[in-house]
Amino acid sequence: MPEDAVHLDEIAARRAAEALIVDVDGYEGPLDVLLQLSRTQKVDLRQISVLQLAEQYLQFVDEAKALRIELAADYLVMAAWLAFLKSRLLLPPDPQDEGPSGEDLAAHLAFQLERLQAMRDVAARLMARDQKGRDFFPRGQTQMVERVRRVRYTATLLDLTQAYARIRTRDEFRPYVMDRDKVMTMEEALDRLRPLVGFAGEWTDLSSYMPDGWDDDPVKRRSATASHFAATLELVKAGHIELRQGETFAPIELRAREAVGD
Amino acid sequence: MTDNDQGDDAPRDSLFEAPLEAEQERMVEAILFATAEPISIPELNARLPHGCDAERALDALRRRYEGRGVAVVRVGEAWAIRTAPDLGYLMQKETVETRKLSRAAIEMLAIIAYHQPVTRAEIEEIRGVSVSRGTIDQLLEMEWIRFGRRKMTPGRPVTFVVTQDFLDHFGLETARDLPGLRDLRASGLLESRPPPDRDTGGDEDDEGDDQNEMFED
Amino acid sequence: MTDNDQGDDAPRDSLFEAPLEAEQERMVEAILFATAEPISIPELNARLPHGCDAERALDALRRRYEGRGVAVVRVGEAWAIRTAPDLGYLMQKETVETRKLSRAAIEMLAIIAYHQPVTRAEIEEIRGVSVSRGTIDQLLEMEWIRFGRRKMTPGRPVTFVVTQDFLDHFGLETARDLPGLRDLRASGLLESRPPPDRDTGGDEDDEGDDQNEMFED
Repeated sequence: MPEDAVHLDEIAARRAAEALIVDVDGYEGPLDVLLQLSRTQKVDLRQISVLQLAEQYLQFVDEAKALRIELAADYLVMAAWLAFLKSRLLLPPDPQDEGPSGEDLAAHLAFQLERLQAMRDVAARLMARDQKGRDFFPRGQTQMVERVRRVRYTATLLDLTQAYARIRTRDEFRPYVMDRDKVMTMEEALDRLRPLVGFAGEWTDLSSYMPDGWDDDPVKRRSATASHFAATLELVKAGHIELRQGETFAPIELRAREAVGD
Repeated sequence: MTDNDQGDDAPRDSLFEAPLEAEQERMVEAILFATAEPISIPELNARLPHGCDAERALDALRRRYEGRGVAVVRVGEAWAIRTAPDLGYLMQKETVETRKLSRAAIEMLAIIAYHQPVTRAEIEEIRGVSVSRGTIDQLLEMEWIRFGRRKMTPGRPVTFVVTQDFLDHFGLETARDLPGLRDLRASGLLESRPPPDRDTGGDEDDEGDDQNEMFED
Repeated sequence: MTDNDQGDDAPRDSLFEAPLEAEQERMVEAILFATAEPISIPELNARLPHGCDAERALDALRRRYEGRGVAVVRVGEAWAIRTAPDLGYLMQKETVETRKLSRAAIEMLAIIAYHQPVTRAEIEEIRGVSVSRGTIDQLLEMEWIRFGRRKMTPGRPVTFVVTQDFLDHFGLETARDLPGLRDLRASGLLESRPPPDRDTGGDEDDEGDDQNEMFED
């Protein structure tokens, strides 16, 4: 029914007006209020009358005061600024004044309102998009990617040559020190061999006479080999044993020389 | 012994010869299916055998899945597989309750998305109110926004930009695909326009350049 | 959360007519992709619009994925999409950390490079310290050294030589190109030693032949 409709419209308008005033907390600051007020002009924001808007806002502040609603400082700052803008827009421009014209200020305010409205519009469009977890979905059964850490070693050619030069020159630059604990003298070897060779009835590899513990370290092994070999030569000279070697680098073998003595 | 040697040589060859294209497509398919996160092309190439071309394989894969129940989608500089949006109603069990964003947070998110890189002061200027720390924190925590590089303006303020997660969440290939972006730019509403009572120096241009860079097409 | 609810959310048509088979396949594909757990056929049917045949759709989907990078597989009484077994290796992400070779290793490597083919005992003799098994293994694993021919000396010890990988890494064509080798020799730092590889012949021959075959280059 048309009568009812009109009635409802009026109620809605009154409620909106009340809400506008009472529910200041519902606004996000003066710019938000201005944007709401601008809607009552029912024109494109680009054609908005800033002067009319300023008056609407000032009225809004007055009404809030009448209802003894405490307005935050920034609402009052905006009211003061709009009152200033209003006077600028109404009075003819002062040629002495170097500041921006009332039109410039009004244009900027209109721009701000249009921009804020545009941001609200796109925010709504953004939220209306298909959203992950609501409209489309990622993989449900994900597979862990196993992380394998691999260490890669590297060296430069310089490292290599320097290392080699270091090895080859090490002995030359080292002051001569006898490393007693790694050296076996011929006398020591003789003392070890003398009681042992008597049992060598058959050809036995010289290396089998090496003392325990001298085989691991190459320096010690070399020293022991050399001293034992020298000791066997001494024993040959003394006529206790004989030596033989099959060929170059073949094992050196020794045997007690009792048969000759007989 | 000899057979064995040949067997060892075979995989060696494949180190120098890239797998067939169809095989590369299979590999990209397997990698994308295994994760919920978008994967970048360099990352894909790093995981594929030497000599593969992830970009080409992706292209083939994307065409293969056209019109299917899942789709290969681009998310910023990365790629992911997502269910087709028209089938969302079948996934009630999978629906994730997202934290309700306040109106202020949604507005701020839109401002950051459309104006990025944007400073806190610029957000405040656009909204006409000061930005609450909690709102920024919430968006940062959701990983929908992050800090961008500092502006070359006095004070070198930090900026905010939207993230790959943001693009992923809203099904955007790039920030250029934001709804209505073109119109907003055409109408000049994304230009940084300081109030007329302030000095309008050269700073303005710099800011404009930053923005253009972000949305370069 | 009854079947009825789901039916209401589905497109209107589905209340009266089951979706086309291709569409059912898409649906099953999306559900299998997005579920966190494998899903059984009764469960699938419960989630699909009324009149769908999950078993048949699943069968079609399974055939569609044959030979692809992922496969529709049966897990007990349920179904899931899984990476194709032959592509499992792609699910590893290798991070490579580069470290300098230890001093012992670089020295040993240098000796092998300058003296190859060289036995372990010879390396020990030159370095003046015993060679640790670990260092040899490390160089072998890096494929910078390999076994060369056995020496024709008593015990027929194995020798070590450097590999093509070694030459590639150091940008050398042959080991002869090692810088400073001539300089070192000229300065008397590299005294030539009597070549010990004279054939010894004799009883070890049979065994030796076998081994030569093994280490043939």
